[in-house]
Amino acid sequence: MAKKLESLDKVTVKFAGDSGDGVQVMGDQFGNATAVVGNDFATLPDYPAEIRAPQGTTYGVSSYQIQFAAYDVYTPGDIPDVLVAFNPAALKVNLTSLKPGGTIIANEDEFTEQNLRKAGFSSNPLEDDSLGSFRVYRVPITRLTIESLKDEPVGHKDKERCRNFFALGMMCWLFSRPLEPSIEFLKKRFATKVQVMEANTKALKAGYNICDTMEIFPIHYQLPPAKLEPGKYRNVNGAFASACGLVVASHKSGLPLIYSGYPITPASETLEVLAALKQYGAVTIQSEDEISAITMAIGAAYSGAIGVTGTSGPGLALKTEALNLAVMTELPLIVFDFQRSGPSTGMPTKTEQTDLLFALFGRPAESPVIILSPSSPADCFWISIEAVRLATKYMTPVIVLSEQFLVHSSEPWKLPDLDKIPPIEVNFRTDPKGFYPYMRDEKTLARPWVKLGTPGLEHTLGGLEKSNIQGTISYEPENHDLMNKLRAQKIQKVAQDIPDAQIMGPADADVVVVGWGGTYGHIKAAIEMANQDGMKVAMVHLRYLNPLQKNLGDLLRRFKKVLVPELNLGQLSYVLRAKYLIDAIGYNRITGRPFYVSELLNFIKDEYKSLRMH
Amino acid sequence: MAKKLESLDKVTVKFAGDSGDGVQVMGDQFGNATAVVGNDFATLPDYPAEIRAPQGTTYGVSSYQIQFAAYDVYTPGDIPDVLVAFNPAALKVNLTSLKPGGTIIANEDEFTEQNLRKAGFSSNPLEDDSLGSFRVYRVPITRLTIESLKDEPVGHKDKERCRNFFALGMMCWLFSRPLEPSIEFLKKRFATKVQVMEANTKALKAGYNICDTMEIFPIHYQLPPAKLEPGKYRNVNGAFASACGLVVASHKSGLPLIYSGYPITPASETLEVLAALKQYGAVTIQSEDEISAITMAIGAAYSGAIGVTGTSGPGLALKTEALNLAVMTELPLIVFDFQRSGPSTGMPTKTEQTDLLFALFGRPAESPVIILSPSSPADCFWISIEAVRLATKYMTPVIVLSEQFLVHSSEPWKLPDLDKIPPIEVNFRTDPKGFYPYMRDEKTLARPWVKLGTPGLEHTLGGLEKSNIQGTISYEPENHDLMNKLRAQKIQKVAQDIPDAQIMGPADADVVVVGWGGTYGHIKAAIEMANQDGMKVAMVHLRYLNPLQKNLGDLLRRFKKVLVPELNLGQLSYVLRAKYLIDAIGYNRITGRPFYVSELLNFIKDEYKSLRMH
Amino acid sequence: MSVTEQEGQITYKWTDFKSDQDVRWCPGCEDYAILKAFQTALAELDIPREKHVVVSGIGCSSRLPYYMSTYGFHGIHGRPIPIATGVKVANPDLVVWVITGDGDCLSIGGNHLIHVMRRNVDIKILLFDNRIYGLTKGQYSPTSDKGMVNRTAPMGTVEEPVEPVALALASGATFVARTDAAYLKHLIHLIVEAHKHKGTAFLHIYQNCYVYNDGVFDDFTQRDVRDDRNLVLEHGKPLIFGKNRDKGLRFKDGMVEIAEFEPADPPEDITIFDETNLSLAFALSKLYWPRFPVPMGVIRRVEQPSFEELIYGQIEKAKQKFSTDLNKLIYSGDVWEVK
Amino acid sequence: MSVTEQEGQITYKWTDFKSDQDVRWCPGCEDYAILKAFQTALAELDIPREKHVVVSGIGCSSRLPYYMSTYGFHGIHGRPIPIATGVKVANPDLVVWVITGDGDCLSIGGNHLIHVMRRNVDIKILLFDNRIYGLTKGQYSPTSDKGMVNRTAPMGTVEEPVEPVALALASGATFVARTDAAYLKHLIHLIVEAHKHKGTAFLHIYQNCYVYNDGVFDDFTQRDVRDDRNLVLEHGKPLIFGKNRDKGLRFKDGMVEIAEFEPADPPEDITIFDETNLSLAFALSKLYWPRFPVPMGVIRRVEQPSFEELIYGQIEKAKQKFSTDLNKLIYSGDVWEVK
Ligand SMILES: Cc1ncc(C[n+]2csc(CCOP(=O)(O)OP(=O)(O)O)c2C)c(N)n1
Ligand SMILES: Cc1ncc(C[n+]2csc(CCOP(=O)(O)OP(=O)(O)O)c2C)c(N)n1
Ligand code: SF4
Ligand code: SF4
Ligand SMILES: [Mg+2]
Ligand SMILES: [Mg+2]
Repeated sequence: MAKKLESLDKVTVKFAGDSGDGVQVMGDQFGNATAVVGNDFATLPDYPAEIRAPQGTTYGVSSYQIQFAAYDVYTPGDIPDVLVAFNPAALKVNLTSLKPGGTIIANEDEFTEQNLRKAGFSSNPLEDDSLGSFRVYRVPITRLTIESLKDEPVGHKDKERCRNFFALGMMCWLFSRPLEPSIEFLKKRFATKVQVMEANTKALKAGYNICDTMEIFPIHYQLPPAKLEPGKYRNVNGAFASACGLVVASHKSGLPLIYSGYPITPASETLEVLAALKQYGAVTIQSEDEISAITMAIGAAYSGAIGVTGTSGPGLALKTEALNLAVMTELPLIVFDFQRSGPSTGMPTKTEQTDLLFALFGRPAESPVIILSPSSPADCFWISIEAVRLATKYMTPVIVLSEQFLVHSSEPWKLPDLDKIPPIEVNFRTDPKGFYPYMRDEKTLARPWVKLGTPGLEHTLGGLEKSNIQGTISYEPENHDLMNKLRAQKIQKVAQDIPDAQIMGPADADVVVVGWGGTYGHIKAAIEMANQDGMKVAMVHLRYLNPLQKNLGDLLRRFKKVLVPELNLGQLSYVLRAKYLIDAIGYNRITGRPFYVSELLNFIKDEYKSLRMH
Repeated sequence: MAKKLESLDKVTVKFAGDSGDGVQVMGDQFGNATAVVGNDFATLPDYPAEIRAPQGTTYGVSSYQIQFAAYDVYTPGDIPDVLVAFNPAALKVNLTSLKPGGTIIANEDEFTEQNLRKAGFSSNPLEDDSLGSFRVYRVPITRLTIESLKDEPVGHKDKERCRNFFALGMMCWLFSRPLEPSIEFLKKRFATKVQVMEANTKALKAGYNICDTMEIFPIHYQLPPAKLEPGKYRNVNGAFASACGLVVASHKSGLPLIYSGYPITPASETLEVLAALKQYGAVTIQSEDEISAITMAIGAAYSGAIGVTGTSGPGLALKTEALNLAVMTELPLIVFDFQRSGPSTGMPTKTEQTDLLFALFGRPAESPVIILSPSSPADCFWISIEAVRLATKYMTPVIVLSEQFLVHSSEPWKLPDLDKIPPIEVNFRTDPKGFYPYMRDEKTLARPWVKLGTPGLEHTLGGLEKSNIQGTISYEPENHDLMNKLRAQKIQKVAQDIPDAQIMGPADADVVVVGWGGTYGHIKAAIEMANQDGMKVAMVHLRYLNPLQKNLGDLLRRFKKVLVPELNLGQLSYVLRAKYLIDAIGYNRITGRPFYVSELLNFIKDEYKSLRMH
Repeated sequence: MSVTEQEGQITYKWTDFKSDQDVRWCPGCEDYAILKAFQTALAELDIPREKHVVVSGIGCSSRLPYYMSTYGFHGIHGRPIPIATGVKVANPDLVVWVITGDGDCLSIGGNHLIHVMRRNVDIKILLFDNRIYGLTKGQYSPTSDKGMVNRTAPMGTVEEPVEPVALALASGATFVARTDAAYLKHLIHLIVEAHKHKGTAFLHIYQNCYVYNDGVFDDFTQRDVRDDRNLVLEHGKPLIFGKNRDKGLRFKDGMVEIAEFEPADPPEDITIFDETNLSLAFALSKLYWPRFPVPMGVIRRVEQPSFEELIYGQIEKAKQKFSTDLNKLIYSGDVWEVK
Repeated sequence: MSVTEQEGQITYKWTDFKSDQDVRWCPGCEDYAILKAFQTALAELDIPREKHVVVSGIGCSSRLPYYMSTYGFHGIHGRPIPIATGVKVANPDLVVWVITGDGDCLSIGGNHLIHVMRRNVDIKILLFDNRIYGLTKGQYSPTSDKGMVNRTAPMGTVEEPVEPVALALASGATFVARTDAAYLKHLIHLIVEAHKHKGTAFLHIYQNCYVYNDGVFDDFTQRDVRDDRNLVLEHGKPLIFGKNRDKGLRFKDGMVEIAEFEPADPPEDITIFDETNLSLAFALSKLYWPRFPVPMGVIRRVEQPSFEELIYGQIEKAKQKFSTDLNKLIYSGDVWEVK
């Protein structure tokens, strides 16, 4: 029976179930299939806070959201058009954030009385009228999976576990995605467990075929390929991209890479990725705490290596004192802050952007550092490289403000030609003649870097104030004033070395939206929609947060209104106000999840309207 | 022979010598004698950075500066009119900061070839022409002291050690101060060493008498008493005043006081003062580090006591993470930051005001706290009490930003009537009915405080985000947004509970100078001089730094120019700019020493002039 | 809650120490067993519920306070010991417990362990040692075996594990004991003993992490082997072990050897266990399976004044010696009058 | 500087390790003696000056790097050990020294001591133990005697001191030694021995603070009594001491007793010292004057691979096992092409 095939241009799908349901693998594979048909996409996995919550509970729900389209996609989507719910709990937690009129595909086998109770339903939503506004497809996924595998030589449990691939097959049919990438994946994943591999493959195909044969869905969809730049692509999340960038920077600079970290969510991933890249010479140390992590990195930097440490809020708090040591000794040091919900332990698995002012001012005394922030998962790669370039050139700590959202979220990444990435030039001082540890490069104000072991350049660094040039301990009043000012100027000089801020959007816009970090995609999507709606709204997104780009003030003053949406209570706003005396207007929400594009659009609309009214 | 007696109205005197010369005792005693004649005064001891530097070296010089006058005195004086130099090194380090035409009294016995060399003089300044512009009195202080004690039954070394009291006697003669307070002091100090006491007393009198008899000074001075408010006074420094305020707050609130600290200059003093006040029930703990210090204080606060910790820059850095725990658990906690020169170890014995932005923003995530700052040594007492009042009323951490300068500097303190200090009312929750740990007081938004051990109120606090009211762990997006906003609002509410900001100076001024912390005296002196010079300049000094006083924005907007002198690179300026979009103009110097009144006056003059020119 | 007051006595059941929060550890986690043992021990202690304060750090184990109906404080990673110290010093009437993990207590928090031991603050520390970081999903901890493969050491850890008992002993511990979470009765007994001790009590509990380190203690704690592979310590008794009590330990010149003998007839030179013998305790702490049986029970117990006792003792002394008049405080310097 | 190159050999004098900075400790401070010993030992080692890196924390003692002509790093309070670890791991060719004080190493920095021991990073730690905080002017330290009156404990400290050697041993130290700053030759010898050891070496040095804790070690280090009150350890030799070598120690069941005997005729059961015997080392570390003589010399020495050796070993192995082509790294996921 031939099914109706419709064209769509953009869909958000969410897979949700118990941690044991395998939704993360399913999501990844759906992403791969999506890539192959040439749609653009972005994904957002969401893990439960508990390690392994009891089965069927709402707090044990794991999910994977993906938005894909026939054109550029900037975010994993606000709320799903299609929800695949493996159990009642998965339905429960997602019901309030599902598109009105959206589609629900529910594994009805799991809607048992016990599971319904665990999820807090008093009656079966698949049977009462409560889902009235949605298109609901009840599918006995578990039973169908087992049925389809009745001849396979694997146990019942193993058969049951194939239900995610069965569901994946269904979704591939529904959105016209090929099965091959997933079949390939299964071959690799279960190379040594052939029977499991075959069972999963069979389930996958069965899921696909059953839709083709049976009346499960009256319709299926097809999305034309997006017009992506030609090239090779892979799906990448921020954790991997950050680590990769560091390894590449290490090779581009010829410097050893020493990354020391203490596990903390969501920073651990980057440490773990790097720990598995030993073949590239990356040294990772799991230290006893965050203080030792950063001081080890400082020792490495003094030695002449790239010293890196990564952490999240509570851990960054502990690095505060040592960061000042790096400021005082003017050593290159990279500190990753994978921001998460706080203060204190807060909501450790959730995202927010609340550490900007902490990165700027979170150290006693006057202690300027460079601050960078990636805009997307793939940008994490580039920011890592830029961090190493600036740290070593200016002999200063660099804080990279990443986010929980960027760590886990993924997007297609056009793979760069590594040979085209310029080398990072590091000129260690080797000549003893006229050497002083605090003599400064005229252009950068950087002091010389010495690889320990170099004869004739023996010197002692430390946290006490040093005389400029000579670098001996100094309590001289004017020297301290000078050094404070030099340290500040040095960081300001970086503004000469980075590209100017760019306006995206209409040149004649009255309103500009300024953002930073992982909200890039959300703001960009909102801006595009606003302009499609007839508003003239421009956008400036900052990857350099300290120093700010040198043209930024002038650029922002051109607009009648400066809007600053942030996942905090107004931190970039505060900075822009103080620096430029611009009455920046914030949109500030801290919910632990990324913005909805729709709420940003509403914000922009409201502010745009009030502007027109004047 | 009768000597010429002249009237003066204001003098700055500095005693300087080796650590072993006893200049600190001498300074203290001169202060006491000054108090007795009714002059107002302020003092500033300055200790060498080294514990016990080799004798005669410039970096081993210890000094004590005192300004006294026939009217109100706000600072220890910019640069001395009179320098008492016990050795060449003391002369050397003070030469560049001595009033032109000023007076030098030098102990010529110490100007030996060896000492001159150690101090870096190539020839004896007392004999060459290099001191031409000063009035130099060469006095063989050591020899005269020993001579005057030739009949005393103490050893030669002990006799030599009396030279500070001999010199004190001379200074008392020179400025017409009585010897009695010092004689009383010696009686107490050497109660068990009668011979030493008598020798010192004799030296003191001899120093006085010799000036009366011999032609040492052609003239002596008298300063009429200042018109101080009637009452009982004592000389007090910030360390003692802070500790005292805490003890009084403990009694006024009926709460136990637990102060835990890890030694660090210049915070150690307050811990040490309190450690010796056990009779008032003060518990002090020297913890293993700053993290344990603050977490012990948090434990004490949870238990139902006043939990206090005190530190300086590097130590505050280490408390960052735990401070957020106190923010999250909404517990009253007092954190003293005795600011010192940084970043990192910096110049640990020197002063600056560089931790304001750190106090405001020095924690990951949105983490608002109350910030107070004392304006003078005696004000430290009142700020301690206010900190306890606000912390317990609003259930929040309070950071007190003190300064190295305030810790050691002293001024006459009009002793308060303790009975008139209002009680600090603390209402522990005792009623289990309807109790929830995060229910909030309508007016203050504070949650209830429970003394542990109270039956029926058992609950668990912690750093994870809590549901408002119930206080159970919550990952609910809207709750987190709400809690962030409630925590911020709670601190803002304090603005309703504190006095409005006051303008000091002419009501019709065009220019206002805004300051905070220990620069109060310097700014006040500069403002008075500016107004005497015909400028119309007003002053606002902030003791409340977060929240700012509610009328502050309106108040500042009245002026054409807002000047903000700070011992940092513009931190309060930054805040005022961001909050009020006021183009605050900073005067920013970080030299490790307090402002000179003269440099502030110049700054005000320049800015005033440029205002008039427009 | 079912509290019966009988002649001034409160009688609790273990369920009276349960809170209304859902317990959220992984199914199969041994933290459940320790929670139950703890609640049972508290019921045995017969101390009013509101007097108990349970302080923890961060980790799976550190979630425990939420599951208790007592006062509780879920602190920050590594700091439950100083928090508990603050609670106890501010109010010595309270009974203060610390719940901590091998990462919490020995990695980031290791220093506080040293210092609380030498202070001897009267708090009771329950270390849940699963030799792994549970909450952060499977990185190695300071007690993980060298060579263990895990998320941050894909080619195996390169660090020697630290022995918590040895560390506590070296730091001056006055009470140290060890057991396994599976030994419910022994665990309850030791919790009660820990409480009886005046001063810091340190209880090292082997705890199986079902998800990230399953079975790590099985070799010596499984029901069928434990008698042969554990050495249960008893003060004043010879160091004898084995299902048939046919093996013993001899210590000399710092060396230890196993003696085998006829069940009824231990040789005389088997070392007699003495709770107050520090060197012996240290030597015992370093015995591991398979070379040696793993010692369980009270490893050290000595009396010493507690920190808060000494602090308040000084305060009392000061009150007797000096005036407690507040005016004396502010008038303590040289005072003059302006009229 | 006077370096003579002879057949590829550099010959230094101790003065070649002096920097041009004025030494600013108090006159009378024993830090001077240790500095001199250190410079002398370095001259003995005959390693190019630029290979030495001296890392310190904060404290009087920690000023030492400024007085050396080698590379130096004056860190922050309590953290010299991880800084040194970073230096060494980044460049294993360097010879890395740590200079630290009793506050720096045992109070704020105690945790790093534990962890460096179990890692066995090839760095050499010189602990200047003056049982006081010198730099901050006289507060008590973790090694201060209980009851000592000082600035933060005007009625005496209430904490038991911690024994650095015991702590290092409990943490897995592979080399531990002790001496007094006044024993110049012994100190130089031990610094050289520390350097020879591959792995973390911990050298506990009693150091007199002339200003705030003068004479605290005099009872057992004064010239006239030291032979009777020190126990100088020698591997493989019996534990004999006394000016007349007429006293010895016997260890059994964790207890120790002093045996007195005729000088020439020690009883057979005097314990033989063995550098590799951990329990014996621990027992020795807890001996104090006046009950016992104070052990001096190498207390423990065992061989074990160092941290950086194992790390780079894994890296080498990975390089052999996996492709080192950078493109393989970024192409490691599922790659597709858009045309
Ligand atoms: C300052 C800080 N660093 C790191 C973390 C992340 N973290 C939370 S728990 C934990 C370790 C948990 O291991 P353990 O203490 O052994 O407890 P378990 O989960 O095994 O019971 C870590 C590293 C944190 N919360 N705070
Ligand atoms: C984070 C931090 N806390 C506290 C201090 C203050 N401080 C400097 S040195 C020191 C202790 C010094 O004692 P020790 O380590 O024994 O060295 P010593 O001076 O006795 O050689 C302290 C507490 C500091 N510099 N940094
Ligand atoms: S991860 Fe391990 S320790 Fe944590 S709850 Fe699960 S089984 Fe227990
Ligand atoms: S204070 Fe003590 S340790 Fe410090 S330099 Fe002086 S004598 Fe030496
Ligand atoms: Mg664990
Ligand atoms: Mg010391």
